[in-house]
Amino acid sequence: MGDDNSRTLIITGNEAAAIGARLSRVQVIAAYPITPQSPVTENLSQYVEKGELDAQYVAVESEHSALSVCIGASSVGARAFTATSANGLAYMCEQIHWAAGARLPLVMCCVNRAMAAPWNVLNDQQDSMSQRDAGWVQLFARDNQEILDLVIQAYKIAETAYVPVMVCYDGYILSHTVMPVDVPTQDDVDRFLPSYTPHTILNPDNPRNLNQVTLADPRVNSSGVLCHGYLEFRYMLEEALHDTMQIISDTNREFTSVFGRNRGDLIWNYELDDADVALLAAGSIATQATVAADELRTQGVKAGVIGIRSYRPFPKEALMEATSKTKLVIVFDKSLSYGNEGPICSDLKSALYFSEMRPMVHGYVAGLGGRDIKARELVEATYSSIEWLKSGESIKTTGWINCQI
Amino acid sequence: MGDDNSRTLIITGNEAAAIGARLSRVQVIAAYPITPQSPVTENLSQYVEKGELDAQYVAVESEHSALSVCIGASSVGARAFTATSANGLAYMCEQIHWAAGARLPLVMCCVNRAMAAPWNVLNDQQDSMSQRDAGWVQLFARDNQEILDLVIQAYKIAETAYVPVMVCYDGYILSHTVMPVDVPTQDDVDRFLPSYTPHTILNPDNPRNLNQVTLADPRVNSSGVLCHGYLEFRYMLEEALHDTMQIISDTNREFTSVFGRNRGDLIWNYELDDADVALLAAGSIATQATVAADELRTQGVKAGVIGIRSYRPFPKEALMEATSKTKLVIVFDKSLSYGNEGPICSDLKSALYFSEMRPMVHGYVAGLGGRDIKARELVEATYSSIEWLKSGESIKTTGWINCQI
Amino acid sequence: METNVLDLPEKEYMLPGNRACAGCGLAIAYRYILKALDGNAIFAVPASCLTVLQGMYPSSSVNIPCINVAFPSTAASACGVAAGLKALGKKDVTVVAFAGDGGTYDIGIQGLSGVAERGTDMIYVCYDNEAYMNTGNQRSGSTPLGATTATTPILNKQQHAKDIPQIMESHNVPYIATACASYPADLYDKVRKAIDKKGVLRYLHILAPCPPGWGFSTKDTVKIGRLCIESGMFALYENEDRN
Amino acid sequence: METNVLDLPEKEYMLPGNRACAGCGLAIAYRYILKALDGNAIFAVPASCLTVLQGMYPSSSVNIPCINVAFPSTAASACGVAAGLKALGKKDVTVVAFAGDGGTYDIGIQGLSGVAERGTDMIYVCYDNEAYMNTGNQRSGSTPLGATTATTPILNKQQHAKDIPQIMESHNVPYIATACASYPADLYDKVRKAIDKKGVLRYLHILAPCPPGWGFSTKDTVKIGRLCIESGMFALYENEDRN
Amino acid sequence: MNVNVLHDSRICEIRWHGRGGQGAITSAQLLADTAYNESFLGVTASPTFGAERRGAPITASTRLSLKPVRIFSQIEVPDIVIVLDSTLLATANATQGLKPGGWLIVNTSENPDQLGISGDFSIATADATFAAQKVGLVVSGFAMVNTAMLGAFARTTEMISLESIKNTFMRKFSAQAAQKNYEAASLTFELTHLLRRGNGN
Amino acid sequence: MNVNVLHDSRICEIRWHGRGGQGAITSAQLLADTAYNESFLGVTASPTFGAERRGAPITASTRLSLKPVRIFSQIEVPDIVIVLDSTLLATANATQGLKPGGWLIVNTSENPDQLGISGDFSIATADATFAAQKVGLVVSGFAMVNTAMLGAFARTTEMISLESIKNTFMRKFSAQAAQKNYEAASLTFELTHLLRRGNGN
Amino acid sequence: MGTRDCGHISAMASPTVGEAGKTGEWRQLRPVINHMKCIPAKKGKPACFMCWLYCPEVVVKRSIPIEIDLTYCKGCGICAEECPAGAIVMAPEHATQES
Amino acid sequence: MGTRDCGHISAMASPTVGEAGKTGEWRQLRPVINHMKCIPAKKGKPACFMCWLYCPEVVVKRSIPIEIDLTYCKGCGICAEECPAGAIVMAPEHATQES
Ligand SMILES: Cc1ncc(C[n+]2csc(CCOP(=O)(O)OP(=O)(O)O)c2C)c(N)n1
Ligand SMILES: Cc1ncc(C[n+]2csc(CCOP(=O)(O)OP(=O)(O)O)c2C)c(N)n1
Ligand code: SF4
Ligand code: SF4
Ligand code: SF4
Ligand code: SF4
Ligand code: SF4
Ligand code: SF4
Ligand SMILES: [Mg+2]
Ligand SMILES: [Mg+2]
Repeated sequence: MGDDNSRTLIITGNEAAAIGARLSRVQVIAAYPITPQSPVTENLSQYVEKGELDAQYVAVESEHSALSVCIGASSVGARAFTATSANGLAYMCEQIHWAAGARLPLVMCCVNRAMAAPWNVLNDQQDSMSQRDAGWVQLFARDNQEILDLVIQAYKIAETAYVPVMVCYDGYILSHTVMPVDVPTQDDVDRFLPSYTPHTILNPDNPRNLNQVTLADPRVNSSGVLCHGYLEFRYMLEEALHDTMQIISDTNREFTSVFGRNRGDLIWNYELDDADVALLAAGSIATQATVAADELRTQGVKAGVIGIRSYRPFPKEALMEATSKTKLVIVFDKSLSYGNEGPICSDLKSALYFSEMRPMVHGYVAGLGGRDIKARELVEATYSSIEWLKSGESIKTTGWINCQI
Repeated sequence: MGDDNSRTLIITGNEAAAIGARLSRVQVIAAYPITPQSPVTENLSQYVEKGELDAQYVAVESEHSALSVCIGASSVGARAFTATSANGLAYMCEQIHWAAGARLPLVMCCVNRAMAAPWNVLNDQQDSMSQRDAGWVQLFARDNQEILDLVIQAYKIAETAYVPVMVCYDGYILSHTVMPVDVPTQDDVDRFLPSYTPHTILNPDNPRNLNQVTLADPRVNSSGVLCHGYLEFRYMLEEALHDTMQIISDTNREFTSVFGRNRGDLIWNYELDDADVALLAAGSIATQATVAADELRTQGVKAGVIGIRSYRPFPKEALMEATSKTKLVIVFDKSLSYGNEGPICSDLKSALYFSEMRPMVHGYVAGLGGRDIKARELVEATYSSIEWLKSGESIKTTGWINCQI
Repeated sequence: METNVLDLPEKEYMLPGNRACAGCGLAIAYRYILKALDGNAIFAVPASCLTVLQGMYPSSSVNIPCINVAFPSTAASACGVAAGLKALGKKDVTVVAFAGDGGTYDIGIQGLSGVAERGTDMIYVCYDNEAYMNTGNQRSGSTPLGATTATTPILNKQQHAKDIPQIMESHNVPYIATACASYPADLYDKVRKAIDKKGVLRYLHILAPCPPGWGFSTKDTVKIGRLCIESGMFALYENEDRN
Repeated sequence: METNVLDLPEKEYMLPGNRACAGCGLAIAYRYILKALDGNAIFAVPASCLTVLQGMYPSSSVNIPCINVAFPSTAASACGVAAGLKALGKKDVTVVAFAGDGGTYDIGIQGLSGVAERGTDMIYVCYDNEAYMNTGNQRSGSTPLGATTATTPILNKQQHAKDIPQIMESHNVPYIATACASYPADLYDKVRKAIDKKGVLRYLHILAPCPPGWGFSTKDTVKIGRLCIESGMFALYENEDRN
Repeated sequence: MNVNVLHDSRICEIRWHGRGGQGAITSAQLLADTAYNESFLGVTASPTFGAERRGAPITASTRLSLKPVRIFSQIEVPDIVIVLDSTLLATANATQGLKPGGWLIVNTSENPDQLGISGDFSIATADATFAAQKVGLVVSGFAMVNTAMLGAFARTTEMISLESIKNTFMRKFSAQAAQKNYEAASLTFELTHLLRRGNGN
Repeated sequence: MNVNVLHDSRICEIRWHGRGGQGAITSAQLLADTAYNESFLGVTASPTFGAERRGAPITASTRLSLKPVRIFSQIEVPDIVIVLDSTLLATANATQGLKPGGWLIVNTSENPDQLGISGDFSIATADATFAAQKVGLVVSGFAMVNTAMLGAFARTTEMISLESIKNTFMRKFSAQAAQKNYEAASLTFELTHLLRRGNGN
Repeated sequence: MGTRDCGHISAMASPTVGEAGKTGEWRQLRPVINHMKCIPAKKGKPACFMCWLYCPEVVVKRSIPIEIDLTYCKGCGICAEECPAGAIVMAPEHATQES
Repeated sequence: MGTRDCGHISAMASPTVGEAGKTGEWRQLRPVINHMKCIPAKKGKPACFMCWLYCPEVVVKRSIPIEIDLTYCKGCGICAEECPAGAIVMAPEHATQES
């Protein structure tokens, strides 16, 4: 596979992710197979063995180790990549927190899959959603083009803010579905993405001890400078996450200027300008929602779509703005914070709590464990929510799409 | 240690937890040491070795295995217990999801500690908060008495709803602080807590295969009955979590009748009836907030406290009711969903989104990594929020208590 | 003396019409292990080809009680079953952990090492098809030097396989036996012996040739296994009564 | 020939005024390991007494680059360091994973077994104080039969310790050596040898007597270590040049 | 041809039936690739999850549209059903949901009317097995018919040309394999028998 | 005695200074236990985190109140500071924050005025080391003074009685150990010298 | 009438023959027994049964004569391969296949 | 003036003597050298240095005469115990202690 011209390939999401990593010139790859992520690692090992990618491929013995290898590699200044799904992501959990706290600009693809038990290898987003607190940027791809683009952008974002970035995409629905993807040239990518400069390098010439025990209170160093306590580090992590909102926008602008493609910023909109009803979701279901919106419009309902590209940082202001003219926002969550509600729905309501034109918000859980979601079902759900809105009842509990219980 | 009379002991939170487990006649204990949880496991191993507790104590080689052992034991009908903190909890993450999906009524104590990196063994609640989505009931103890009570109640709740329960309490602040705890008699506990009846037992006489791969769609069994798809199991898990709201109330009522102690239900209140301002938090900081409320009242501010006892299920209605007369709710989170806001604050705003008398809500992050929190700081934070309320500005970003950056 | 084919019990616990590939070596081995246990066992099975063989809810292709467990948790989950049974005073059931090579050599070795140290009363069976077959033939710690897999596609595997039975020996596991799907009676006898050695950990390692993974015709499964033994690629042995 | 005490290098990389207990065996051992590495190493250290010895932010008690890593991740994190250095073309630095017995025998064995299989170019050092000391002396896989610990308080430990050096031997690790804090020159020489055997995994196992954990007077650390060797409780050996 | 539309974006939905090992997924993808190069801007192809054991029935799908495809759900009402192995006609309920006026394309040596399949759709048959065997596309004794069936698709729907199929093969396979596969597809093209029924055009 | 109140709940806050291995945490807890049985309904005691290596300076705290204690934060302005090892007076800044009118209780053979400590607080001294040695509370050559200092606390504050201390020891220790520890405490009680200063009562 | 009727709260499966369907349909080659060559049939007493021993699908009956349940036999061909008497041959399942 | 001045975004520590403070204060027994008995001092040339070799605190200087940095010496007593010449004794640090 030469890389001389930008060209459109008909490829799966997993191939798009692997190509994205290759074009980003990742230097260390550590991954462990799991359905539906496995083809990512297979593709990458192939690139490395073929000599198409000059990287260390470490075939680790678990996902915990996969992320650990990336942590070690990034700490000495190498650009590191991993990918996983579901139980693999959960098995990494300790290291997910670690990577963020250590401020390492790793990129990981999470090929979204349902969490066990029971076993189910199909798509939902419970896996990455359940890791949303840890201090990673979480980006969701709506199609395979966006997977490739986001992997490349992720390194830029990560290495600017020194926070790890998770690129999430729907298992099977995107990971195993081929569709046209414009693959940029290596030259263009190199132009867009400079090489990685770590904030601290482990280096015998200037010995540093990283991630040491940090006390409750700030402490003076040997030169008399007052250094952070644990809380201040955490404040800085939050500050960095907050800053990534701007960085994500800037990165997208730069990406557009180099590659001529603008797929939206923290969020993307479809037919939203005059919409009374906004369908809001992350990932491939948001793409499907555009079809539902089209259908609703032919039926006289002014519907639009808001797609979440950045779930963390959660784009509160952008969402406030985007929903300011809508009467009703319908949120489709492919996951659930059990004992509460869908995480996107919950975060949205929290974000809009002080909004002047507070739209009604109704959440649905959809597609858990690969349950197929039809555009028509999104249309039906919209009507049902509109009914509720008309009924004047104030509270409506989470709806479930196509639950056959 | 005989167990003949209820008596008050001056004990640490860890001892209270261990005694709670012993009184609950746990049958299998598997735990792995981690600061500040270690004394729980040490106490329990001692009870077992002394013959005070007839249980299998399994000294596992990791937390993942600790929860795995509990999962195995519970699946054959034994009452199982574990405890951990911070990185240990994160290392269990896969099995946290598993236990909930398998509907196993385990009880785990999470002795709340800050997540690494950097290392810090002190208290905050990032560990359990970051596992809030997985389908466990999460109860927070405000003092050592409540730790003991909640462990016993947890088994009742768990075994009624067939969901696992996590009893969370603040590391060091409670785990290592002695205070008076009324220790009930074994007889009373036996009266309150019947032995465990599993929903399915692994048994050669009636071979069943548990947690198998479950498909996206419902499927007919060999007798022609349509059985759940993955989504329906998840719906039932959510239903069960929802039902635990009632079960927690009922359990508390029963507990009160047996032990004569009523420490509140899903939430507890302090001086709330006429309060304009409610301070809301979970765990020991909520106890401290009562002192702040007293102080505020002496200064003419009608303040009260809402303590979260059940964080999952999140008691939306109870909170709507409790905040219905307050003008301002100030939330103190000891954790953060990085890139968004404090989880309790966020969940609260979402819950009150449709509330008629929507109070203003302001969130603070406090106490990360053991940063000491004074009642006076809670008072100051309250004044600062009141200022904001008066200023008429609509949005205020999360405040940080005693950040010295 | 090896049990004669005519004396092997009739009763089957593995059911026809399951999801294993045609010619699956694991299926042959599993069939005889189940015969040897004669229903009086509880299994813990992690993600693997066996998960698939055993079928999808609400139907199971095996007539034994089984708990499917998380991939890294086989030994510990089975240990929990054993502890639970002990706590409940149920003494006669054999607990069997049953994992693939990936679930044993790699992501499962920590738990296995743990039960080996604690001396948990159970049988741990590793069926070895020398790669992660369930996820599509990626390299595992058991994949032999030079083998082509989905993650060693061109240069082939650069390292030797771990020798897990030997590693178990270093753990002083009191009964270790290797077996192969091509020798069902030998396998049957070793399982019977393992059942009898109650109270300690017993480790069984079973070579399970895999037609799609290894790239041979389905008809040759038994022959390939036999060649592995006869050529010395894989050794059948027992290691017992260590301290 | 063992390096003479007069020839041991002067330069110290461990700094005085650190947080180790008085009389800490680990401290003695660490001091000589650092001398042998002479600053040209990158360490990965999990939660353990060494974490404490090395101090708290913003100050460090050692003059070497070190990354503190999650407790179960020592070997893999170090492997990442090695992979990163290789990717960046930095060839002369020695990567050292350095964990306690708990972080090696128990929660760290999976990662260790992984690097052993992959043959990662690094030195893995396990310092063995025979329990989880940092968390208060709970039993580990290294705690010997009969030892009293915080989690085996009355009946004492019922199982034998794992033999990790032997387990490493079963992994065909090309260089394995055992050492003891009471024999600094021997330890120094073994580290030097390990440094020279670049390109493969080298495993060093160091007995590190611990006064508070084992319950002996701080002055007796060296003596206790010596008695362990002289009595045959612990054997000093090297195992090298295996295939 | 027929398309299934939610409204303005006409999408042609194709369901493939085959057996594990027959390459249905590959064909579904090759069709998408070929169509893209025939200026179908919107193409997708995906497998349907199931136990993909050799010999076990599986399905795959391809969507073709002049605009980008924004639908990822499973195909309920296919415009076209392609059956690689005629035994699946009976056992896999291959014609389920097939749109009135749609096409059923079957690899068989029989003529469409010999199949005895009733329904409001047209039928095409082609002996791809013969074609594959003829050009030597045989793996361990079994004819690999999946690529050949692209010829039948081309002939039946006229949505793609043999030329495009050839180009796709040349991009994806070695020169020699491309040639063989092209020969099989083009022979199958020739061997295709069409039986128009219902409102199929 | 003096108490630090936020308002209605009077809390007596006590900070202990000792060295790792001296048992300051145990004493802090024993004091809480004893006070509870003297009808202080609110008692807490906790260690302060730090490297608790033998010999390293550590602190612990006890809170005593007639109502349940609802404050868990670190003590900033102690009513009473108890120092188990007089070397800590200089190095550990033991009197930091000590409330005007509060008490500093030190294990030393010197009299309060010999310590040369100025400040708006009273000072009590007691030779607990002597007492502990006298009754044989010696572990590997070092006197265990922590329990003995409870006697000095009792004598100084009169908040707890020697009798209650004895009861606590009997609940917590073997009969023999209880007796020994009680003897040390009661001897220390006798040996306590008080120097009242500031507004201490 | 929904799935709740199954009464399960967690995935709890029961033993079922043909969980994967009639796996005989997967077959491309069918075992055909020549009872004239089969040892136990010839001897008229239990013997050999290598086909029974090695069948991964549990579809051979250890009877005289032996029987194969073609509903589930996946046609792997092991029985034919391992038969010491050559009493089983694998025949193409469908006319369209080469043998 | 807050902690941001340290310029760190993650916990990154630098080598510092006395990270745990003046650990000499932990001491209960103090090593006292009798240079008259000390081998290198007596021989007037480098020798022995067992005290240097075994000191866990890196506070003994391999010089003639040897020196101990009491600011950090924790008083473990290993040097005294291992000294082949009995040249070091451990003396109580504080008058109140038994020896
Ligand atoms: C934590 C985790 N990581 C990865 C997986 C994905 N996974 C499931 S089965 C499997 C391979 C199993 O290999 P092996 O144990 O050798 O059994 P086989 O499939 O070869 O029979 C993998 C990697 C998982 N389920 N959980
Ligand atoms: C996942 C996880 N579990 C538990 C711990 C708690 N922990 C920290 S250090 C330690 C003990 C270390 O023992 P060992 O490796 O033997 O080193 P030692 O402290 O004895 O020197 C434990 C259990 C942790 N940090 N992370
Ligand atoms: S892949 Fe191999 S081991 Fe797995 S079911 Fe198929 S034949 Fe058996
Ligand atoms: S506990 Fe033992 S190993 Fe740890 S620092 Fe102290 S002496 Fe050293
Ligand atoms: S193996 Fe052949 S000879 Fe033996 S019983 Fe079977 S068919 Fe008959
Ligand atoms: S072909 Fe295979 S499945 Fe069929 S009977 Fe023979 S051995 Fe059994
Ligand atoms: S060990 Fe003793 S004799 Fe040797 S150098 Fe030290 S003090 Fe002198
Ligand atoms: S007493 Fe211990 S720390 Fe001090 S010099 Fe001697 S060996 Fe070193
Ligand atoms: Mg395998
Ligand atoms: Mg240890």
